[in-house]
Amino acid sequence: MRILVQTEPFDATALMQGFGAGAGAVVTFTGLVRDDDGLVALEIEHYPGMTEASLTRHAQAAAERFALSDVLVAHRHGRIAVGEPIMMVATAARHRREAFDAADFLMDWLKSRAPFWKREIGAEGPRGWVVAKDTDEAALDRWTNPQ
Amino acid sequence: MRILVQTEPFDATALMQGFGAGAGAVVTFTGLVRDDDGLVALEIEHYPGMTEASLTRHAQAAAERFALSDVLVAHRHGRIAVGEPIMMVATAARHRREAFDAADFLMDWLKSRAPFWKREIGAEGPRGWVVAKDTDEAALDRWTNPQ
Amino acid sequence: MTLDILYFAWLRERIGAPREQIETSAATVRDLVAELVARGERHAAALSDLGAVRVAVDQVLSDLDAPLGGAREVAFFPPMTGG
Amino acid sequence: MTLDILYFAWLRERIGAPREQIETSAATVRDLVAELVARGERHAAALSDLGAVRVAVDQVLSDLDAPLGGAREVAFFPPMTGG
Repeated sequence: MRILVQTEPFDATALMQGFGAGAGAVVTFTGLVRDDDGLVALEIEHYPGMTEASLTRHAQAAAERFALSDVLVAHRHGRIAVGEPIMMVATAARHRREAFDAADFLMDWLKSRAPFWKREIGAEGPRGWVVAKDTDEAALDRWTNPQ
Repeated sequence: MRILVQTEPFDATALMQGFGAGAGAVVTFTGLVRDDDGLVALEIEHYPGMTEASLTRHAQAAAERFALSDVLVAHRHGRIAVGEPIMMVATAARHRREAFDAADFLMDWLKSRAPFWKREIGAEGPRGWVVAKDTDEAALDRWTNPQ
Repeated sequence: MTLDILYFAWLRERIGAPREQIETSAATVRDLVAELVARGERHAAALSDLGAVRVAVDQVLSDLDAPLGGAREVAFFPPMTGG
Repeated sequence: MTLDILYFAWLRERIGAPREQIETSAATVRDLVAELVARGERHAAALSDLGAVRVAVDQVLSDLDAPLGGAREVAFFPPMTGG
């Protein structure tokens, strides 16, 4: 298991080196800053200490729930320019269903339970804080209230 | 869109270079040969011509259905040693749900509709052909018969 | 008409060849199968359990009732196991 | 007891500081919020809409009724928007 919280860009290739050795299925998710409405960058604030502890706890929970052989979460904070990766999740399992579901679950959890807050930066300067979406909350509910 | 069908190992890093530029979400799935029951390698046979045509058609279908900005499918054939990647799917979209679902859909389709057949190779030599699983058929049905 | 018939995986092994060319006037895949089965033991054995056989006509997945008018290539193979 | 109070994102901006240390005998988060609101306009404004505020006690997500006995650090922040 590997948890990275950093301001620097991460090197996905280096991170994935040897990841999932022995597994049958590896899924990665990468979130990037989209070029929306003239956005120049995102600025991400986080809660040092709580961030690392909660990412570790939830990566472990995902590993147990989905029988993962490996899991990785990397998340940046600070200023991140349009086009750059913000975060990455990787999961390794014997079969594809578990690898997909674990990555999906970790993303839903990260979106609304990990202590990160985003602010948009335009050419004119900082804009407002990004407001949490109800759909993110609903997405997380899927994992506790299966239909 | 990029479709690769080849015997050589593929370089995931090189393939992913520039993939999904402008997207907010990139998902990759990699399938690897598992070290099951003393397996040494898989041998994959395919239907040259039909393979490329059907992979292209279904990558296009996934791109339309899930509004992908980019999609990649790479699949090897011939002999593939334990631990090596067999195939890879990558999807890029604005949001994570579409990128996840498109990769998931393409994998379900690949497992039971792309013209590939696998044979297991043990230390003692070739074993039998891998039998198609009912669960793979059921997985594909999810996309035509939503619950 | 002249048809290229292709076989893959264990169907190829049972037939003993990856492809053959035949002259046929079969109207459907089902008619073609009947002609092939009549060719001898290997063909009969390979095509005995049609529930375990998939077919593509001109590289498009098809079924036993598919018409063969204008077709150039018919392939028989087991259910696919890719990915 | 002595508590470190942390603020993030727009709560930090409205309070005007990322953290402060206070002496309190508040039994629950709700009691603590009442004490903080009484400190002045900035605190009152930042904590006026508790539906839009999340809380962590000793770095674990919590709620207004959580007891503070033994706690060392309480953080207030908006709903998270990570990933």
